[in-house]
Amino acid sequence: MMSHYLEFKNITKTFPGVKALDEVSFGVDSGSIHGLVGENGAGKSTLLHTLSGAFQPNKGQIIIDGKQRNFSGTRDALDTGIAVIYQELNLVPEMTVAENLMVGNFPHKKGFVDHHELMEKARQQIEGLMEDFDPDTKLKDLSIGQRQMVEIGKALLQNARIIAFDEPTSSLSEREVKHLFKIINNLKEQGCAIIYVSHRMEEIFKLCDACTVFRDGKHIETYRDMENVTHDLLVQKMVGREIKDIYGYEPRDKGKTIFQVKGIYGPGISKKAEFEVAAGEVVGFFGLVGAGRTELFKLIYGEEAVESGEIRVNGERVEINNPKTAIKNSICLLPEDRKDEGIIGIRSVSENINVSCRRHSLKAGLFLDKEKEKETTDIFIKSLDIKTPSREQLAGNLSGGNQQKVILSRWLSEDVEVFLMDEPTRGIDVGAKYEIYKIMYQLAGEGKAVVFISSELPEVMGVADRIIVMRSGEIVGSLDREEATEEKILSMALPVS
Amino acid sequence: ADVKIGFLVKQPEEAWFQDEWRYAEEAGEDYGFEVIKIGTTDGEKVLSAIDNLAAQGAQGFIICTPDVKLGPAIKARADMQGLKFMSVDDRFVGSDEQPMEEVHHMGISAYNIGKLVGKTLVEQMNEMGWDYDEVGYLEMTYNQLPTIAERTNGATDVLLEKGFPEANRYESPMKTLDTEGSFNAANITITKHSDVDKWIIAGGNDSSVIGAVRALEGQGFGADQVIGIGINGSNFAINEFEKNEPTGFYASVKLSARQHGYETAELMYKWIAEGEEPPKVTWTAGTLMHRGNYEELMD
Amino acid sequence: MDNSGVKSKLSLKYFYDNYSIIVIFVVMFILLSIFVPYFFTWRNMVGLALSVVTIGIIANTMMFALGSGDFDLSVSSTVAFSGVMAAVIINATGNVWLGIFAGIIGGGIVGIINGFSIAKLGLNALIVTLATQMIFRGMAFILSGGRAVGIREAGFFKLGNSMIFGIPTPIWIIIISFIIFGILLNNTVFGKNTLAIGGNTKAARLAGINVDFTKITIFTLQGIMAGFAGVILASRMTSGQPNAAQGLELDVISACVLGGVSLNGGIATMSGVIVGVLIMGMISNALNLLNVPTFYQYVVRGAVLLIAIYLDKLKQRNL
Amino acid sequence: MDNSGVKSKLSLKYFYDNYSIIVIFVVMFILLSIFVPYFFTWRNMVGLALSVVTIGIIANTMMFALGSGDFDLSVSSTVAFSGVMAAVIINATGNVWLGIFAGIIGGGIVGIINGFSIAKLGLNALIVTLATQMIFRGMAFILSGGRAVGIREAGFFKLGNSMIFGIPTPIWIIIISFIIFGILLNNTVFGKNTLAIGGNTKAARLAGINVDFTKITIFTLQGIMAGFAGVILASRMTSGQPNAAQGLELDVISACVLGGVSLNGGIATMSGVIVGVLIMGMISNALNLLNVPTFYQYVVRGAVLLIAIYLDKLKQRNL
Ligand SMILES: Nc1ncnc2c1ncn2[C@@H]1O[C@H](COP(=O)(O)OP(=O)(O)OP(=O)(O)O)[C@@H](O)[C@H]1O
Ligand SMILES: Nc1ncnc2c1ncn2[C@@H]1O[C@H](COP(=O)(O)OP(=O)(O)OP(=O)(O)O)[C@@H](O)[C@H]1O
Ligand SMILES: [Mg+2]
Ligand SMILES: [Mg+2]
Repeated sequence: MMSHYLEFKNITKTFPGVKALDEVSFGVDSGSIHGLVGENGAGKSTLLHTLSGAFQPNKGQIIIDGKQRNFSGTRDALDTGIAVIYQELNLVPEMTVAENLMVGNFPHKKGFVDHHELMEKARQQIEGLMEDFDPDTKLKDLSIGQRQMVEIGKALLQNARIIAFDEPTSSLSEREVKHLFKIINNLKEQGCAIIYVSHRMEEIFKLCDACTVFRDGKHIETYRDMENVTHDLLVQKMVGREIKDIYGYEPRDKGKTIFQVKGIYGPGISKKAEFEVAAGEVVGFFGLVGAGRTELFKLIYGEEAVESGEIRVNGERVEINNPKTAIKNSICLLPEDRKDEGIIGIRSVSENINVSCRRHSLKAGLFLDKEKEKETTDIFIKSLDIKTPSREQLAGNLSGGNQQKVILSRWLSEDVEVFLMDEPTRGIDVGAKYEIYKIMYQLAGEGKAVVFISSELPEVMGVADRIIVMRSGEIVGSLDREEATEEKILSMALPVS
Repeated sequence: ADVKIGFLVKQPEEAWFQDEWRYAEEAGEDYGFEVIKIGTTDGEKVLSAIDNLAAQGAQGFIICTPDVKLGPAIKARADMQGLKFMSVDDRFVGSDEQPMEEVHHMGISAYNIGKLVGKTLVEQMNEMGWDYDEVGYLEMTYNQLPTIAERTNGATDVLLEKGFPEANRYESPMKTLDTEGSFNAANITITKHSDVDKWIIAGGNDSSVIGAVRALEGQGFGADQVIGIGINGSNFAINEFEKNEPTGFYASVKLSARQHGYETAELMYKWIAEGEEPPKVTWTAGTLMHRGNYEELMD
Repeated sequence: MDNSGVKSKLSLKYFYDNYSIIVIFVVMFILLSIFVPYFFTWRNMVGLALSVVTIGIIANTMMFALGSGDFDLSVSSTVAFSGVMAAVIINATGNVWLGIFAGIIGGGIVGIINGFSIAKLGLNALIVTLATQMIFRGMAFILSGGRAVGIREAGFFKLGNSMIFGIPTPIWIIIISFIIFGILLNNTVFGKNTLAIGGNTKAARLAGINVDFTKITIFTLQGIMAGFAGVILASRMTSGQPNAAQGLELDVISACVLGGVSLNGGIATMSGVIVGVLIMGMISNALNLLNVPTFYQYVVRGAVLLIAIYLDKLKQRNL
Repeated sequence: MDNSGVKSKLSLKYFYDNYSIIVIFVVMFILLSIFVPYFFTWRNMVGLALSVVTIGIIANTMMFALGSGDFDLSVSSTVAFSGVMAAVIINATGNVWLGIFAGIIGGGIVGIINGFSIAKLGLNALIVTLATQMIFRGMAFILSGGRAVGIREAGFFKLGNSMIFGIPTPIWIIIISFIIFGILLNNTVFGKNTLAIGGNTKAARLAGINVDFTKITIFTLQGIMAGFAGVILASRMTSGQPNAAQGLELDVISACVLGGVSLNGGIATMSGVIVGVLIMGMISNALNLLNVPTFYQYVVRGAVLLIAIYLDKLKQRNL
């Protein structure tokens, strides 16, 4: 057997109650892009954490260029030429872009930061990423997509020989994805060994030269040649069963209009927004990054104060001042940034699910019904297949995709009419995506209004009954499923020159 | 120019110092000068207060220092700023551990007050016909503050001198110098010596005795089994005397805030305005305040 | 999935991992009972309990304040202020109940000011409560003229000095308060919301929790309980004292943190807080029983605190 | 992309938004100069500066400790301990320099213990520093026998009481310390790492920053500076006082927070801290000049603090 540039040998990593990696072995070549796929919680991120020295494996070795390496910390790994772009952003919100790019690695003379070089390098790097923000802006003022690009830029600055990407595209726009692929291909050209984790199968096929599948912490298969690998085969290896049509679209009857947004205007919106959703309808919002979709949802949900406009549910005008009143009026929102806005990381899965709905099931109008809460939790752990050792596990310890399912459960357990979902399938595996779509259809089937944001064009086209397109803060059009084509949608979404 | 006199005290919240201030102001009204009152709880605040006084054109000040060892520093600062000054209550001590004779002072030594407490305890025990061997002595100490320590030492020394058995002396260190601190410290001592059925109490001020009295009451000790003597004759003490039933808080050594406040201010004024140097030291006396006489002694 | 690693909820190890501070407390308690004379006597137990009444009552609500990610430094002044308030009102009206009520309300007002400033105006909790600490200490002094206000109605002293079934009333009060706040924390929406807010304020808001309202409630409760503690203290000491309880806030916060409450919010247990309060009280108590000289007490108290938190930390390494 | 909202770095509004506390300070200063007699006199300015020497010196490093997301309550005891240490050593050896050195090293030891416990043992900073606060206050008492230790070498008093170009030496020291720590914060890798750790510890660790080392360094520096402040104080007082600086830690932390340092870490500016220190000092100074009665001083000081932080907050709404 040919030896690989980077080799994992029998890597095992356990957490309390979880065997995240179980005797995993495979190799990655230099000058190649190696895809890594698997369900949520399969252990992909954990593997990358052991590669970067952030976790120490319980067992096994990492062999680089024939030499065995044991990293006691991230510094070791960085110095060995390993850079990892983690799934969750690890940036310092209060620092500038330039500083974030160079954290841990400041250009300095005898300990004094060389500000000139810092800015120069940062400017070059931002240019290299084909972005156009000022290196002096605070990181917290960037959009998620832009932050993701900063995270990538930071890793690339390490001049590493081994670079691992953990779902880098989950919050990037089409345009940024294109740039990223160009960058990754360049790295490959330069002979780097690249690991690429994604739940988007089409990306794996477009980008990768080889591919490894994980399931439940175990290595299932490594394909050295992508020629004979089909989409269906990969999916089957991942989830252990066959999924033919991932969108599984089911047409439904439309009821009467139950959700109306009239003339909503506020921060981030450039023209009063109007749209309606009927019972049983699934509506997709598409737009480029910064199109204002998230802002619009936040206005509707009462997270930001509206300057004008009204919202009607079931024909009744409702007064929304904050998220609480939104929920009372039967509207819920699945936030875009699950780490910051969704998950309460240091509380249990059960508490995260019950945080909102528990007020409906009080004993004597005052005391929590703990049995009921457990029951609710167990139902969703089962029905959404949330991978967790117990309902008492801290939500912050779950894999990214499973966290998303927890937040989704939070709203499914509430009895609301209108579901606003901001990127509901971000970071979710194929199998679970399929489940989530089914849930969306099912909700619609029960007469609810489902509105979701997606930056993936195929997803919007595959799932939505109707597609609303936004461009720089305004709604520019609405297309029915039948009339929607890729060209039509994109021509609406792209900025008019 | 207008005469301005600073009056700096170490514990501005204490009733005692509030009184001193009040009487100093009375003197100010009588003689027509302004009293600038500043609380200086530690050495650093004393120095800034002196600077502050100089900045607003005061000509002299009276001080009860938070620490007697600050004497040389205060003197140096005051001389530098050209301010006349005298100490009240606590006398400065030089780096040679001796009182600074050159600084004008009015006060009563902490140790002597303590001795008066001890003397009264002895008298009172004799009056009640108690056998010293059966009496427990709650010595409520707070050694973090040297002047408080001197007061309790004074009381203890007299007791031992008069034949009170050392073995019956139970030191009860207080965590905080307030009633609750005294309550908790006393409670522990009482617990340790549950066979004792008569108690005497001495402490650095009224509240450190009253907390102990409360603790004893909680364990069923009435006024006939307890003799507590505080220091200051503050409201704490008066509250006790005003109760319908006598409590174990027998008396308090009343110091004359009036004398300390009014006369020091007066002396300082005359020094500034008329160039009449005050006597180097003036010793004042403490008087015993109890149920029988407290109304006359109240200011 | 491999479940062999999942610990049974009933195993001893599970208990130690989750309640290590309780184990540390029990061990400490046993050791002190054996080696410190008079420690394990009824009288001393009562004395020990009485010595933690003020700090214990306030720790209840401090647990909520810290749990929600905030900080409250104003409690010490609130105790003094409400004690003085109660004393002044009782003397003025001769009505004990009115006085108790006034003291508690006085505390509640401090709490509302804190809560409003922090939740509605969005001001930093540390600075706000430091400011109200100063303001209400000043108010206590002004109201009392700087002197202890002796209370003339003997009926008032019952609150602090009577016994029920042979146990002093304040001890009953603290036990009841632990039960009530324990239930509030574990079994009500309010308690869970508090921890959710402390865990991730933004997420809590988006999940429909009325964050501002919850915070104001917490601080108001905190003020009320501090006020109540002040009234009890006044009753025990038979006077309202403007300089009572100085520095109390750090003792209370330390007891909570020792009991596992996170300063970053989101984590708090009633059992931990009770034990934290008891450990703090026990250390002082034992040191005095052992006749440790004052100055060495500081050192020993600090060292014991360090050791306790270190032992508590150890368990997390064993996972 | 729409860039019209991006503010020019040079505009007045930008300045107010980012440095509002400085604007508040300047306005306060002008108002006090106009309305408070003697406030704006050379003597009073010098007195004001001297009154913030201890708090100012320590605020430098407290800024780093808070900036990295930690907390240090031990500084007050460190000041007392190192002052006593210096006094004892000077009296024992007659060597002034040895005494100064011993005081500073004494402070450094407190800092190392704090840093090691927090960074390496992973203990909670609040409890650790509260414990060392107790321990070293006790040590100060033990070392001094509970009384101030008068210093016999007059040469030592120069440090605190001499003048250079007509300005007292301690003021020069504090100015220099502000410059050094300002540079350290803004222009060195150490400063940037501190803020990165405070802003997102995990990110900092993953980026390869040696978090433990940085924290230990911060606390050691903190100890050294507190020790240095203690030595200067002893020199000014001509004695080492075991009781010195009680409650100082809250003043220092408040000054930092007032100056915009975040208690959650990650945000700190030197200019803010300087202004925070000055505001705290200015309030006390003006109240004394105005001869405000003690009890009302509490209320006014608290109220001014509230107003200052409220005004500072207002700017964030105008964005
Ligand atoms: N710090 C932790 N503590 C406990 N369990 C953890 C921790 N980190 C990860 N796990 C568990 O390890 C398993 C593998 O997680 P990992 O994050 O590697 O999954 P993943 O393949 O990256 O999934 P996803 O696609 O959702 O990101 C999961 O069951 C997760 O709950
Ligand atoms: N926290 C923030 N601070 C400043 N600007 C922001 C912030 N969040 C978003 N923006 C900006 O607001 C604009 C609208 O962003 P929004 O997130 O609504 O877009 P979107 O259509 O939802 O795109 P995305 O795909 O990124 O979610 C963008 O220009 C973005 O840069
Ligand atoms: Mg992952
Ligand atoms: Mg968005």
